[in-house]
Amino acid sequence: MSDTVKHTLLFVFVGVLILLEGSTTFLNVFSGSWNSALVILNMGLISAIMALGVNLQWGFAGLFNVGIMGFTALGGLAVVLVSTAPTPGAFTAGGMGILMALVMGALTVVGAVAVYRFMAPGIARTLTLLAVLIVGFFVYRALFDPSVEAVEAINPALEGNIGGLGLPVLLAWPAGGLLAAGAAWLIGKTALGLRSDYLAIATLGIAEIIIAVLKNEDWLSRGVKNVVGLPRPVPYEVDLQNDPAFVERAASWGMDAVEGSTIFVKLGYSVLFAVVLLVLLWMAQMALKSPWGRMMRAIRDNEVAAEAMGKDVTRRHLQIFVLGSAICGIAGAMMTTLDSQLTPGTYNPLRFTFLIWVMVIVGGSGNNFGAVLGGMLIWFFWIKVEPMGIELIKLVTAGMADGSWLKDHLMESASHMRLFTMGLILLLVLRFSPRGLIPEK
Amino acid sequence: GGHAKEVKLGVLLGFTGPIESLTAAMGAGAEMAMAEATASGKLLDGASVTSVRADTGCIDNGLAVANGEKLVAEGVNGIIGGDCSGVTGAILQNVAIPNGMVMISPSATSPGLTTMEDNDLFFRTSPSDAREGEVMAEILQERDISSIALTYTNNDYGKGLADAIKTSFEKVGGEVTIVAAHEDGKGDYSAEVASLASAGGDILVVAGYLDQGGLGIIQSALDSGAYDTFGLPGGMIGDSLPKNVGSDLDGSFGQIAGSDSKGAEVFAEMAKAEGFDGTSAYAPESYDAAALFLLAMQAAGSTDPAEYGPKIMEVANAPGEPINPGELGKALEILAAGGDVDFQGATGVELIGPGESAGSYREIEVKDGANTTVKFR
Amino acid sequence: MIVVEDLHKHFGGFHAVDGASLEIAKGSITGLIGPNGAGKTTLFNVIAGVLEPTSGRVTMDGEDITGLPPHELFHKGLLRTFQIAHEFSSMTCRENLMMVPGSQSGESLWNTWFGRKRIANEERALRAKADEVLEFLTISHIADLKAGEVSGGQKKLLELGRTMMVDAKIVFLDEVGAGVNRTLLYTIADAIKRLNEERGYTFVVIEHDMEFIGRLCDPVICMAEGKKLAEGTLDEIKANEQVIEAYLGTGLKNKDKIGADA
Amino acid sequence: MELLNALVAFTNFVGVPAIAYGSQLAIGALGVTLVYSVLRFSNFAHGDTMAFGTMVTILFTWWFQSMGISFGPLPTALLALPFGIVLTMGLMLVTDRTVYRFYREQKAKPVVFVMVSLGVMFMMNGIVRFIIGPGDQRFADGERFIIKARAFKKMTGLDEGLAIKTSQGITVITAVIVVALLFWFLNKTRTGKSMRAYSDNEDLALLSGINPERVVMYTWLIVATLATIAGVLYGLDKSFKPFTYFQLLLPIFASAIVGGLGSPIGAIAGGFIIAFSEVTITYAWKKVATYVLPESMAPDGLMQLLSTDYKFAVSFAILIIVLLFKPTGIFKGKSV
Amino acid sequence: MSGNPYQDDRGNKDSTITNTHGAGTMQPAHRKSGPTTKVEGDSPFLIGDCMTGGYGKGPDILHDCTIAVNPGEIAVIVGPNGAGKSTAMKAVFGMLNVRSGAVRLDGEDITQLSPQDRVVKGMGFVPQTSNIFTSMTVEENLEMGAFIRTDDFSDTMEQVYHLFPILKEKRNQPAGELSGGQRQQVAVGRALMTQPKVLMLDEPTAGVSPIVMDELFDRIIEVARTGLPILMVEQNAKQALEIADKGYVLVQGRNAYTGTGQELLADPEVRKSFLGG
Ligand SMILES: Nc1ncnc2c1ncn2[C@@H]1O[C@H](COP(=O)(O)OP(=O)(O)OP(=O)(O)O)[C@@H](O)[C@H]1O
Ligand SMILES: Nc1ncnc2c1ncn2[C@@H]1O[C@H](COP(=O)(O)OP(=O)(O)OP(=O)(O)O)[C@@H](O)[C@H]1O
Ligand SMILES: CC(C)C[C@H](N)C(=O)O
Ligand SMILES: [Mg+2]
Ligand SMILES: [Mg+2]
Repeated sequence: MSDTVKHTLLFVFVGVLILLEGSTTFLNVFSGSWNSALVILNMGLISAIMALGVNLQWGFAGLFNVGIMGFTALGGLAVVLVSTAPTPGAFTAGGMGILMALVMGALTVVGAVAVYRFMAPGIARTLTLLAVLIVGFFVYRALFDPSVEAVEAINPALEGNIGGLGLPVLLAWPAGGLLAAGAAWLIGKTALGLRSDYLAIATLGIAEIIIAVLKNEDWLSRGVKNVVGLPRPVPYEVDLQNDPAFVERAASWGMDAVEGSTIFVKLGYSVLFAVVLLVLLWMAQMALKSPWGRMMRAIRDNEVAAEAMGKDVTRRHLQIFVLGSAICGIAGAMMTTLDSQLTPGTYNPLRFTFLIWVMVIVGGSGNNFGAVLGGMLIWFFWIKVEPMGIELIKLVTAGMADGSWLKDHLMESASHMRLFTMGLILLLVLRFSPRGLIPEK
Repeated sequence: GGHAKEVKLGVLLGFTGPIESLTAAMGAGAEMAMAEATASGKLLDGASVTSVRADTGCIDNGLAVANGEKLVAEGVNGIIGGDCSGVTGAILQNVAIPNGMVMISPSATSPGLTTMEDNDLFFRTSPSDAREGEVMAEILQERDISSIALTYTNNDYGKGLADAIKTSFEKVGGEVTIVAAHEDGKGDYSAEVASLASAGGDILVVAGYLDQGGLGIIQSALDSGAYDTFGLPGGMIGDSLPKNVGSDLDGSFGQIAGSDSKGAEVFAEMAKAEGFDGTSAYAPESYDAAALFLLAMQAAGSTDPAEYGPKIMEVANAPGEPINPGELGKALEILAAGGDVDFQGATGVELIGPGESAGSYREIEVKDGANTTVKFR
Repeated sequence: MIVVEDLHKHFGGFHAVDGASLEIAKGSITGLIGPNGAGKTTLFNVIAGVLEPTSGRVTMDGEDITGLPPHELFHKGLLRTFQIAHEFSSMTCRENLMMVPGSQSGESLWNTWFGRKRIANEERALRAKADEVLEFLTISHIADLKAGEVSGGQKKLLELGRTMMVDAKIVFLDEVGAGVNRTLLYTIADAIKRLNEERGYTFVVIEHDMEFIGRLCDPVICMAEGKKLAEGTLDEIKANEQVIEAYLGTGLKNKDKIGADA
Repeated sequence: MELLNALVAFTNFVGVPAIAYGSQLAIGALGVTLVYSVLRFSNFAHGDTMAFGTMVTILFTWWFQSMGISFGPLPTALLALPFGIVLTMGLMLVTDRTVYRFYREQKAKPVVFVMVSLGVMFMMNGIVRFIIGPGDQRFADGERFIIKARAFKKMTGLDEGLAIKTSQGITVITAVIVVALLFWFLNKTRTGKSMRAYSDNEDLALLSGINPERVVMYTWLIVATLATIAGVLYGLDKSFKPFTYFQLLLPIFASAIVGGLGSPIGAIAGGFIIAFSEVTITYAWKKVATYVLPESMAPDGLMQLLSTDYKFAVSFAILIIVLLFKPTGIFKGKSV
Repeated sequence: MSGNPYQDDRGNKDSTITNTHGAGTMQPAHRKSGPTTKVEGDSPFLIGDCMTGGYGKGPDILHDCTIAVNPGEIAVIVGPNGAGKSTAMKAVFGMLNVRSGAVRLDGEDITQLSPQDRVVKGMGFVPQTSNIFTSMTVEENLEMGAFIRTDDFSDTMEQVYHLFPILKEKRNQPAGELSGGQRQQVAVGRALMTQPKVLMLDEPTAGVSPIVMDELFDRIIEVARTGLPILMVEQNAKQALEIADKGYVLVQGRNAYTGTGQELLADPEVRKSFLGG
């Protein structure tokens, strides 16, 4: 069996899984609902995009990013900032002040860096540095605190944030990419420039910091109070259900209006996501097969030699880190759009960083198609391992007396099978197919 | 007799994730109501109720929505859940509303959900935190407390509640010296307690969860001698708190949703018989949520959400025969006969406005290492 | 061509390069010798931009190049090879050569999506050039092998070949000889000579093998303790007392005793 | 007097808790650093190893308690600790046999080990929840305090109290003992030296007749011990919950890296730096200032640099700043 | 990339997660030792006899290759790069699966022994590169050399210090801070601490300056004079063959020429092809 055939079959396999999910209730593992199948498909597509971004960083450049969660969250933030309606009065009340404070903060940092660069080392420099930082910090706080208070005082139960620009939500996707790219640039600039590479811990930490900011800066996106009811790029089901033309069309497909509308809306998302995925995939493939890809491979093979051959390794690393993170940001924005809400409390490294890593490794690092496959497949398992686990435990406990302590305990614990199984899949793949399901050629 | 039907209720809670320790009892509470109704044999001519559990992860929107879809696909007639306000909003918008499915959440208390567009499909058996803030301010004032330090669990519940307490308390002239968040599940709270202690205040109000960060904060504050009296909102009321902390907690006080009903006690008894902790946070609310579904279905004579949905408010509120936990059979009978019930349940259910618990509260004081009810508000 | 003025490189309190000043003439093959730890490699690394100097100045054709990173030096025509061959092991030998030229339009992401025609043309030219270089080095037959899978000597030739893909002005060679079989080493020496004569490359060579130095280098610079100790033809150097004491030594003392007791 | 009050307030709310927390982080970081230097990868499963060890100890504690065994004023968990350690050692050895050894034989690159440890992390995460459930578990018993705040006030007549918990005392004492033992072991014993040799140069260690598998085994045994001790101390002082232990991974890594990955002293220093920075940078200095400053200058505000919401952010910011200036950590760790 | 997929780290150098410092590359052929057998008859002290084998499951690199050394002798292996010189050394030391042929030491067939057990049997090996523990002091390096010894080794240490006086001066300094030549002395000293019955050196003089090389050769001769057989690989073939009692020229894993050092030096074919004329 040639590799192409094998890899196509793998994709077909994922497709079949999703089709089964939609059409049968075999063994209680599948739900037999097209809605459910589409929900899995949609998040699968988003996961595939994230995996693509991470694969760009890891597969092509060996950059170990464990802060995927942070970039995803920034994408989500972009949706709020771009697509929600502006909060009346917020900008005049405190928005200006906040902006000024942020500029002030940035100036302080720039100033400190300048002092560090241009003064000769010694006590004088240390003191000046401290003075700049301390004065800058207090000026920043003096500007920042009252403005924030003013913004947060505006109708706190519903708003209390500076609101967004009221633009179409689709614009938020590239905006999410840009926001994530900006953050990645800052991280990359500091971490990649260090003599030893400290990208992993920097990304791990900064992702936590980003989440902390999202959770606690209420003026920005209501913090843990969440922003709900974000606009959608697709029609609302209820509107469709009330639209006679649609009801008729649904009937012609042999569905009632409710089912028809829910499926229609989800398909709408699927199409949008698939388009984004395909465009990104095409771009990644083209880049990979060009002299750019060759240069990246050379850098990966031997940084020192690549540097000596005139390749600016740090810049290229920065470039690919920013690109990969931007893709995660786009995916994050898409995910928030799909959820219609931003809930900073839901970002958790196990789910948003480590799970993506499982996808990339299982799929096949260094291969764009592998990443996409991994994203879809692992997402499917993430959702489906629980029912599988329950069935399995039912099987195991079939012989035990009802109500026995062990049986109850096992049944209750079934949902923890998910983590266990993800670990197991990862270990099995690493052991028996260390290059992933679709290896780099 | 007759044509035995099957009623399926989805239980969509965070069985894994940050509140995984609460959800076991919540699920059991809901299922107890189902078992009770089935056993009575009076529901819709002897229909039996089965529960279909699914996980929200509490914080995982993707998982929660996927599982919500799964429940709908399995043909549930209603969904008990979600638990945390964040995922609840996501399920509501992406599953319940599009599918016209009714959801009753036992525990999502964020004020934001009050105003969310819900097509009359969303109810909750817990009150919005906005109301609790007012009640707490009242209690504080009556106890001549002029300044408090305030800490909250860093989610929409904690934050919303803290905001509400702060606003209400300041309105009645009190001073809030500091408002500091704490993260659940982090374990170490020295930094928070250090700051809370430094800020000062007559008491420390802990808007958290009793076996999560809230307990950690209290423990740590007591240990270091920072505070010895605590204000305890609903998330902190439960037998496990005085049990865990010991006599040092005596004198602390608070409030929890609940009316002058003996429902909670009855429920706790029933739960004990079933082998779970009935005082665990939101377990009573879960029982009530499940019961409301079944009563509304009975009243409408249908398991179609579109038909029984409008009945929920009816069965929950007066007029009618008050119904306590354990009396579902009786209620079903009354309803079958065309009568009217006023479901009280384990929490003194009273749904107001957009379908959330009205918010009568029990004022609690810890005496001799146990929560005692002082009065009702 | 290259002038090093009072260069210092300190590691903590240790002065690896301690005020070295030297000049490298255009078109020469300069040998750099000196005891272990004399600071040769460090000097090399400072000139080639791998390390930042503590103080001092390096100029190339009058232009100050102190502290420029390696990739910028590359674009100025300063290339280096490595003591241990640094091939790109997962790429074919041809690709190893093709990746070298700077400012390929295909290295810009934008062009990979929207300038594909131009890239194709450039690639064709590059390929021809690479094949030409392989020919020159008499290793055409390994063009499509992965560079990780060819012999050590071929890797070294490949290293040299990379310098031929662009118009190098000066090439630094760090201990090409260590661990290389002498016969092969002299083949490489011939290649170096040809490059020097035919293409006018300037070479700087670090080496401990006096025979190799003798075949190739004029002048020879001897370093010790971070400074230049002596400079001249190899014969002059060999006669220098200080160099003998610090570096060359006077030969084996025990040579005759071997086998006597066995 | 006022100064004394300020000092006591500071010690009580910052000093004592930070020292205890710092010791717990330090022992955790020692485990991470040991795996990093001897087995050469960052062990993402360390937090879950701690959880496993603590879980076993808790189960034994419960069993002892149910049999009426107690340890006088000290927590019963200390009696159960050896059992926890032994079982965790067993788990580590089984994991090593079934998982890691294969990759060692393949001479796999450290990054591959990191990925593998990710898989182990997921699995252990599941196993611990499977056995003890996801909930909060308290298992501290015995006398809770060495000094109580109220008693201290009465004793000294100061306005401020000082409280020291038994668990804090035990933590610090255990930490000192563990660290001293570890240093003695690594620097003075033959096995310890062979571990250092292996970590320095694997091939040469082999050529010196050192059995690599034995070194690896000892490493896992020590790591299991350290992880269990750190986990139990943390659990005694606070409480046990699987998710908390997973999250501990972050401050523990931060500690190990700030101090210098691969350096045992660094791990200890790092633990204290992270603990103290978390507490002090977000500390509200109001109380201390009120005592120290004359009344007229008493502060209105909280005098807080950053709100406590950012305490985790603070430790990472410090981490990044330290790395900017000292790329290999405070005590030169084993990095390029 | 090529070869073992487990060894693909995609160029990652992030030192917060990986530590390549001191990672080994050697793959011992036997993890557990098999039996040894006494061999009858006359045989050199150490001999790798007709060895054929390669790395892992890869192709054979050695083909019927024989190398041997007797007490008091210095045997030198030379040959082009990639000929299999280091591989032959590793095969003798059990770092490589010998598919046919045998290794015998002191009248005992040790083909099935693990490298650790060969150390116990009295074989000392100094690899070509990274042959000291850089983070440990000179003295600790020597102690590690005596790791397998259970007796008191302070005498041996004195002897080593006597042989390499500079090491005594620097005994408490981390070996990583020494100069290249000094490091080689530590390496040889470390091997001597085992009190080996035979010493194997892989290119001990690669990259060292002429003066240090002379000194090292001097020391090696001194050691050999004590009766210790020495087997070494050298690229500085001319100097090495001058002091060698026995020389082997390996080409593509096969013995191409064998003879005394002087014979090989005199052979024009050898000079031309392998010694650079
Ligand atoms: N990164 C470093 N940190 C500390 N010391 C260093 C570093 N790099 C080199 N040195 C020291 O600087 C001195 C000069 O080293 P260098 O490598 O330049 O010597 P060399 O002349 O190339 O010697 P050799 O002929 O052995 O290669 C040595 O003593 C070495 O130990
Ligand atoms: N670990 C290994 N795995 C697979 N092949 C190897 C390994 N090490 C060496 N080889 C191959 O074995 C052959 C002989 O290598 P070896 O190192 O023995 O050569 P050598 O004679 O010592 O050369 P040099 O003089 O360059 O050190 C080479 O083709 C090499 O590519
Ligand atoms: C179960 C609780 C964590 C739910 C909480 N009251 C909320 O609204 O999020
Ligand atoms: Mg050098
Ligand atoms: Mg070799």
